[in-house]
Amino acid sequence: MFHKALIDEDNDMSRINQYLDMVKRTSEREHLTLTNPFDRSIHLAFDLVLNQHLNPWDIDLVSFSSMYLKKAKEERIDLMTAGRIIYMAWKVLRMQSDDLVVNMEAKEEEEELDFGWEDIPTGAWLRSDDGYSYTNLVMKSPRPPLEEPIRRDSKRKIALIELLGAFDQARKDVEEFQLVDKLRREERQRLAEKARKKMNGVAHEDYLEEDIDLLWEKICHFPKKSMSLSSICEKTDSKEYIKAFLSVLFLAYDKKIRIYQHKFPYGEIYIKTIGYI
Amino acid sequence: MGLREERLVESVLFSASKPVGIGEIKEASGLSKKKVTEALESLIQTYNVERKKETSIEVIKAGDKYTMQVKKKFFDQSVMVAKPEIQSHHLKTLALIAFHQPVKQSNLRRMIGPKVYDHVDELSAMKLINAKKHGTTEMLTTTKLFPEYFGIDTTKPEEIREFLAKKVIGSIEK
Amino acid sequence: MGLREERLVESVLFSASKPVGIGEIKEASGLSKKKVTEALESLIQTYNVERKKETSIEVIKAGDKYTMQVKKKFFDQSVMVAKPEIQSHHLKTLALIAFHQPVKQSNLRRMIGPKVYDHVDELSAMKLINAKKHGTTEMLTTTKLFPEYFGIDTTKPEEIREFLAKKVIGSIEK
Repeated sequence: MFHKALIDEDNDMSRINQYLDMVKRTSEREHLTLTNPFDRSIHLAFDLVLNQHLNPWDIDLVSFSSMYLKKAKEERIDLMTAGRIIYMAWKVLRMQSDDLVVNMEAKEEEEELDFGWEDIPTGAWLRSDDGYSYTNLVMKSPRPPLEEPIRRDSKRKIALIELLGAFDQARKDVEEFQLVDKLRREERQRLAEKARKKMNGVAHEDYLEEDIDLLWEKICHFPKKSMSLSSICEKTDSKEYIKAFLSVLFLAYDKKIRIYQHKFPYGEIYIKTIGYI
Repeated sequence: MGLREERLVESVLFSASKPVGIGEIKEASGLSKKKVTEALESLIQTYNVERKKETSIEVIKAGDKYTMQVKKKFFDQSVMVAKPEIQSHHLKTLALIAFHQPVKQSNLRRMIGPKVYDHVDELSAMKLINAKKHGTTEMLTTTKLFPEYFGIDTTKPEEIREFLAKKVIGSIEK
Repeated sequence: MGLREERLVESVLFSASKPVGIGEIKEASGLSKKKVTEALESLIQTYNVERKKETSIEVIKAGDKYTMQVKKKFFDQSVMVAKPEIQSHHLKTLALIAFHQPVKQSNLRRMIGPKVYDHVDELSAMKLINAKKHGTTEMLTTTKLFPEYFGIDTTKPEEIREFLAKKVIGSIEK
C-alpha cells in the first residue's frame, strides 16, 4: 500500500525521486528508534503524510488497519510503538476528513445561519464521515458508481434543401471569416513591426509570420485539443524552443489558443485550442 | 388518454436518441402540454409496469426530461453494439464531483492527484461539469446535462448525492 | 421461443440504431443462430401483429439485416427530434466543396480557416468527398455517393455544381 503513491505517479519521475529522497531522509532520522522493519515501514508512510506533505489520500487506511490487526494477532507487538502508529493513523484520517470538510465549505456557509451550540460536533462531522466513506469506496472500487445508460444513437438523413440552406449559411461564414482574418493579419503585422522596432532587427522577425503559421498548423494537426509546448517543438534546441514560445504568445494574443502552466514559474507550458476548430 | 397521442410521444422518444423535454415533445408531436404529460405517464405505465416482463426497454424521467433506454439487466449484450463514450476513470472523477459539489479543483486534486486537470478538461468538454474561476482554483459543479445523461430523476444536488450514495452501497452489496 | 431470448435480441436491435445482421446479434447476445432467428421472428410477430395498434415502432427485415424503426405513419414528428447524420458545420463545408468543386484544400482553408482539415477528414471518412494529392495540397471533389445521398440525378462534378447553383438561384427567386 505504501507504494500506491509511487505507482499512481508512474508518469512523473520527478515526483518519485522526490518521494525516495524523503524516505531516505526520514529513515535516517527514525531508524534508531524503530527496530522492527514492519513498524518502521508503516511509520515511514505516515511520516510522509504528516511531515513531508504526501497526499493523505494516498494512504489506504482500510488496508492498513486490517494488515496491522493481522500482524498484531500473529506476533507480540511493542505496545508503545503500536500506540504511536495508531495515533499517526488517526492523524492521517483527520487530514483526509478535513479535506472533505473544506470541500463542503460553500454549503456549510449557507447553513451557518441557524447555527446553535448544540449543533457543533454532529452536523459537519456526520456529513464528512459519509463523504469520507463515499470517496474511499469510489476510489477503491473497481467500477465507478455511475453507469452510462444505453440509448439509441439513430441519426436521420439530410435532405437536399438542408444542403442548400447550409451553402447559404456557409457563404455568410466565409465573408465573416475573411473579414476577421484580414483584421487579424493587419493586427499581427502591426505587432510584428512594433516588435521589430523594439528588437532592433536582431531576432527572426522576418520569419515571424511564417513561424506562427507553421506552429498553428502543427497545433491544428495535433490529435488532442490540449498539448504541452515541448510535444510540438524540440525542447533541446533552445533557439527553436524560443521561436515556438514567441509564436505561442502571438497565437494566444489572437485568442486562437489558451496557454497555462500547472507549476509556476518553471513548469511545462500547456496549449489548448479554443473553439476555433 | 388516447392511443394515438401515446403512439406519437412514443415515436418521438424512440427517435430522439437522447432525453427530450416536454416542450420539445410538444413541438414535434403538435400535442398540448397536458396531452404530452398524460401520454408520458401512460407510456411509463405501459413500458415499466404492464409490459415489464415483455420488453427490454424502459421509459424513464432523466433530470427534467424523458427518455427511452435499455434496462440495466440487458446492458451487457447491448454494450457490444452501442459503445460507451466515457472512460471508467473519468466516470469515477465525475462521481466524486457530483457527490462533493460544489468542490474546488484544488481539493479534488488532493483526492485523486494531478490527473484531475485532464479529467476536468474532458468532463467540461462533454458539458457534464461546469468549472468556474474561484480565486486561484476552479469551483466544480455538475451541469443540467448530468442527470439527463445518466437518467437520474432529479436535478437537486442533495438528491443526486443520495442517488450516488445508494449506488455505491449497492455495488458493495453485490 | 423463450421470453428471455426475445428480450436479449430486442435490446440489441434497439441499441444498435442501425440494421444488424444475424451474425452480429449472435455475437452480442451469445445466443445460437437458431435461437436468434426464432427470436427475430417472434419479435416481428409481437411488434407488427400483436401490438400493431399499441406501438409506433416496428421490427423489419431490410436485405439480410434486421432493424427497429418508427412506422412510416409517425415518421414526420419523429424526424424533428432525430439527430442529423451530418453535423451542421460539416454540412456547410460539404456544401462549399460541392459548389466549388474541384477545389484545392488550400483555397478552402483561405475561405474557412484551419478547421478545414478536420472537416475534410470527417467528410472523407463518410465517403462523401474525395481528396487527391495535388502538389503540396489536396484537390477536393464529391464522390459517387454524394449525388446518391441527396437524390441528384448526375455524377459529374460540373453538372452537380450547375444543378446546385440553379437550385440556389431558384430558392432566392422564390
